Amino acid sequence: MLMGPDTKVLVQGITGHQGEYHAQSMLDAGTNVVAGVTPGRGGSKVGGVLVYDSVMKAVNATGANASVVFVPARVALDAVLEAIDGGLRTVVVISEHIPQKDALIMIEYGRLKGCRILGPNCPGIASSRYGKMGIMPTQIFKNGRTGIVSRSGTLTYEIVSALSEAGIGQSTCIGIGGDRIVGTSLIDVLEELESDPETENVVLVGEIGGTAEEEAALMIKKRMSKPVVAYIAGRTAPPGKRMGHAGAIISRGAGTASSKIEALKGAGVKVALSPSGIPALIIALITV
Amino acid sequence: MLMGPDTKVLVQGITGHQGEYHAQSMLDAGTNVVAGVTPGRGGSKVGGVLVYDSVMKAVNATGANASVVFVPARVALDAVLEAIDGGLRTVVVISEHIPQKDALIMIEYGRLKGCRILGPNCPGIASSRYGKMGIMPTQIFKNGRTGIVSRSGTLTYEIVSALSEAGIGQSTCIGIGGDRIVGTSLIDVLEELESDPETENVVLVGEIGGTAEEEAALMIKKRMSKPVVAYIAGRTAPPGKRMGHAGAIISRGAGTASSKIEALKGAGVKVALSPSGIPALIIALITV
Amino acid sequence: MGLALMLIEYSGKELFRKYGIPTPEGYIINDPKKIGSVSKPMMIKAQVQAGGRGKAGGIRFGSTLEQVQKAANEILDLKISGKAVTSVLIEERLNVFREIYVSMTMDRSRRLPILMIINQGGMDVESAQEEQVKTWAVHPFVGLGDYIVREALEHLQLDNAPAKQLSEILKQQWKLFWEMDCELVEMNPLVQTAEGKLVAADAKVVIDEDAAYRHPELDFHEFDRTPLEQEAREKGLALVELDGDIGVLANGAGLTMATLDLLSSFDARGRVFLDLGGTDDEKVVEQAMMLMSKAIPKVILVNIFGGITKCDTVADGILAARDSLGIRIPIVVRIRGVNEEEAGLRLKKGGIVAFHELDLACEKAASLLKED
Amino acid sequence: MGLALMLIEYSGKELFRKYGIPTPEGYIINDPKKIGSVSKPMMIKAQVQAGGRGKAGGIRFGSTLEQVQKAANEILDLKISGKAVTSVLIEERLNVFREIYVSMTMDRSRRLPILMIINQGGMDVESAQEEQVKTWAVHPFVGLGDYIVREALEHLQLDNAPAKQLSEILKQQWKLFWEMDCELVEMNPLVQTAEGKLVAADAKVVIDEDAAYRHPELDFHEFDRTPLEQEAREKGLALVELDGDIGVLANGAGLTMATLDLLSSFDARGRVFLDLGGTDDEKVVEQAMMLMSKAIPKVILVNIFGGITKCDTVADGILAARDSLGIRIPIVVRIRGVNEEEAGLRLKKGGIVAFHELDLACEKAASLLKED
Repeated sequence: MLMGPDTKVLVQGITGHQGEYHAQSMLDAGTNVVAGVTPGRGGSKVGGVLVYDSVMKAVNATGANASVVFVPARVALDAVLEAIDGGLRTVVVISEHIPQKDALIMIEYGRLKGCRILGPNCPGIASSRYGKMGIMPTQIFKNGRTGIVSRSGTLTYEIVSALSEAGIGQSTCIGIGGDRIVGTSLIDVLEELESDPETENVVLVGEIGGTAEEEAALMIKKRMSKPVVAYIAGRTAPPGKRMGHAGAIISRGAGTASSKIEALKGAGVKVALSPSGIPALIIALITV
Repeated sequence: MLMGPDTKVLVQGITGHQGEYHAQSMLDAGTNVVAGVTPGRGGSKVGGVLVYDSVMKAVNATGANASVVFVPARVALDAVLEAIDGGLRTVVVISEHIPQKDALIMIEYGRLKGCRILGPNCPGIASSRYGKMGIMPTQIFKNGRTGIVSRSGTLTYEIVSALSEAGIGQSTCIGIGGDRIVGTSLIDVLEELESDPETENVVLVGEIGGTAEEEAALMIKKRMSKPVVAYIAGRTAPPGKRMGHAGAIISRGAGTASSKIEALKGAGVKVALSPSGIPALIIALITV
Repeated sequence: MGLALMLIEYSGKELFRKYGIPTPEGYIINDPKKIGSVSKPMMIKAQVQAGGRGKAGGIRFGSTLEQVQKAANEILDLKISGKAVTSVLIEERLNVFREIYVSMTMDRSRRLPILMIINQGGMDVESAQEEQVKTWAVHPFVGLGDYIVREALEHLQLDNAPAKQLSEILKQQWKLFWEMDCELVEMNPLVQTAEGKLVAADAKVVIDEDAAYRHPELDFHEFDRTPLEQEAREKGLALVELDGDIGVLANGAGLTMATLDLLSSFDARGRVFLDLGGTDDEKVVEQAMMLMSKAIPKVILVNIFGGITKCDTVADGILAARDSLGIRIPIVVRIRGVNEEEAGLRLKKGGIVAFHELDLACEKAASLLKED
Repeated sequence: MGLALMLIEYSGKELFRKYGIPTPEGYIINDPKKIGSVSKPMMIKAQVQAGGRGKAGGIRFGSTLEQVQKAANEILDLKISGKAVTSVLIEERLNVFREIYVSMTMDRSRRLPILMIINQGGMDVESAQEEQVKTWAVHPFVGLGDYIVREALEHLQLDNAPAKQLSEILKQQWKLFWEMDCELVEMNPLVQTAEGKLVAADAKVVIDEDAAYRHPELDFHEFDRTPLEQEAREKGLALVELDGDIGVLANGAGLTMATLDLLSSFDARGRVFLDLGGTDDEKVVEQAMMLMSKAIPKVILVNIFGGITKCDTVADGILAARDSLGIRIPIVVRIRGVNEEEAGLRLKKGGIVAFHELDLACEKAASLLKED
């Protein structure tokens, strides 16, 4: 998975409001946060974490191999390139409003250098064993064996809460981000969950726009042995309107919820009609 | 290795003088040449090989997965990008005088897309089992278990001939090219030869310029279990003069033959003082 | 959030000219009196960011000054997709020999820009056969390769002169697309004139709004948004007007959509999609409520899953907005997450019962509508 | 073959100015009478492509017209590394506060352009401590990142104003390097003046010769080559003049070097390195022999391993050249490969014994030298 026992996390933009808050929250969740980076703020401390002026210095001092990026959109490309050139293997980009061109450059450069980009504009990863990289609220999670992959933020928390309340714990929860161009796709995460020994079954949370869910359905049909259930948001969204972020738009009849739901059903995926319907589908899997 | 039983070779620039001659020679050597590409010449034939207008058409029709490029330097970048985007896994670039910038772009784009570039300005590969991709003269080779990696062309043929005459056959012979920026390094080839079951021992043919031999020596010391012998050309070359191609230059005391020879000896490599000294070193290995 | 800015046709054509892509000669007016002399057949085209311009009568022809003025006058009286036409493009009418479709767009599945060429342009594009459509991914690290141009030319089977012109147009289109942070550059149609020249008869350019700050020279004054949507946008909130009755305020696009979907199970439809985003500022909540009230929904449904957003902050914001704006319509609140108990207490004190279950909150909102 | 073209300092500085990199004000002259009025301290610098210019007296100072003219006259009389100085750069002398070394070069091991900054410039660069030297790989797919600029600035600990200037200089240097197909862009020193400005006091720009066709505007008239080397280059052959006695003509750079190395085992040294390359044209062989004869070696050693190059073609070329040029010195030929028997027969008919073994041929050539 994207987080493991050797993951040493660096927080880029740790001295900002968001960075500081979530660095603390990651520490509280048991994450191995080893350093922060803010140019010009080297030597200071945030929640006990030492801040460095550059990724290179932080890596040299701590052996960090992953990063969570909270810097403003206009400097996000530079921060991610610095992380990639610093030799990090995983970079979780929380920052939103990053130009698509910048997103594309960071993703492809990461690919060239063997660095996985999650996001941009994503809530990150929460792992039952290794803490979290990102902004997911720790308190809603419960240890267990259901993996979650999602294009959405709060909608995912809604579903995680419902699962936890129903007594269904989670192994790993990964939000890939709502932007149209993201570094890690639904399929990428499904592949990881399929091979993750901690995960027994999977919840896929999708929404209108694009064809990622349709592609995921194909992959599930072909290569997933673990059962998958799903929820798709936006059944009632009108065509041509962007529902809040770049990804969520129905255009020329493509990207509709019904197309996605059909494709998933065709791949044997049970689809819930409301977030609160997910736990029952998982329970049905377990009791079969 | 770079050639295998599934290698299906495409010849880009097959209708040129060089392309035509060497396509025939590759066929004669038993290479699985499946198609040629020359824009605007689709439908014609060269030595029984059908010519296509584009790599995509050739790949669709024949399943080609490797290419040998003979096109002029000014269009070589485009030809190699076409090959990479066409999904080929190995591209051997024979063309010389390719601008360094173009070489860098094709190599890095190949890396991004999972396509290995050999060259530019290289003689290619000759395999005892699968024929050849490039311009090495077939008649000098003899089947056997010595692998050869070289930065040079004719010098390599000289050494191969000496080996064959001494009864020492070859498994695979790879010329990485004499330019300063090449897609496949000595180390890359050594790694391949180390893991190649057909290869028992290795001849490294180096020359002045750069530090590729010194880096190879480090790799040999650390990771090679098979014995390596070497010859380094340019012991008497004056500093500051480029001896024929971009790579062969001694500058600021770096890149000298003695530095390379010392490094190789330090890694346990026997170094011959003339090309004709190589067979004796191999025989000594075998009879030890 | 990656919204998009569409340039009006005239601005798109200005960009085309800047990049050396040929367009018909023309000029823009907002007053038909400013139309110059007419010596050849002209097109008169409504400059609005809305689809269906042709069907709505927004594109006309004229060969005399009188005809052109009359057409311009009529177009300036039109509303297209609810939008008043305020300007008109007057340009030479091309002598069309052949129409081609050419576009460059950002493809989310392949995560790369895609060049699309259809061997048939104009209104007929939708009916194009599969073999008429060809696409190529263009990797920004290497740009639009010559080999792609060659394949495009072969697909179109153009004569020598226009072939040369097309290869230049494709290279420049790519440059424009990449340098200007475009999501779409479309020429539909790219016309081959009877004289053998290629000219972009229409220009559709969509810019990535997140990159708009890099292009202050572009004129973004028109958006494909309603005034309220535009106002929300300027306040940093994502609002979409819908044609139902319930105003939905939630945090996160997915959760907001899910709430609207759930309402439909109870036969209720949304009036407003309003994404509060991740904030913990009471003022932002109040501002959202203010925008909400402007949409005049029959019921307001607030659905908050608190994380970054604290539930008590939202509660305070709702109450403050209700009181300051004098909102009389029912407000249904469903609130979960950080500080939810405190939020529940405050809302209760303010006379609003907070739900814990989303399904119940939706049901309540829908039932209030029926009472209405 | 990827040779390199070094621009003279003045041309390099012209490029710098074009890219917005500050240089001292100056002009180039070939006649001291053309020196304008002198109102401040000036530098007078020989414009030659050769190292050791300073030590050879090619860089002087002057504060009056007389001093400057005198210095220019003296420099124009110099030969530096065997090359006559034909032009001189006259430029303002900087008020040096601090010197820095900045270069961008193509690194063959890392296969990427490398930015190098040394916290100490000028003549002292060679003695720089390891911690004064910092390098960064710059990937052309993403360019010179801001983070690299930040690290560079931290390394140099510049004040605010020059720091801002340096970041601009680094960005522009990268642009120049990449756009102009450079192998090297070096500023040694980059001077921080007493007034706090950064100025490139020297400019060394080396262009990849294989890419020179893309830059016809550059003035490449001077090379770091002897006239004979230049003549060979223009004929498409790689020739290097050496200080020994035997002219070596072989095919392939590696084989030619190996032949020269082997000669040294017999205490003989090369006069000429001449790489025939891969050709099967008798005329090219003749041309190579013509160049060889111009170098006036005492013995000619031809070593051909025929593949693309056919042995009989080479034999014919050697004999034709010998006869037409009237070459009297001994020619030793070692020939192997395609059509080697036929070649041996023809050479024998022409009075030349062809060797099969390279070692024997080298021994023979060396022994002929001793007889001489």
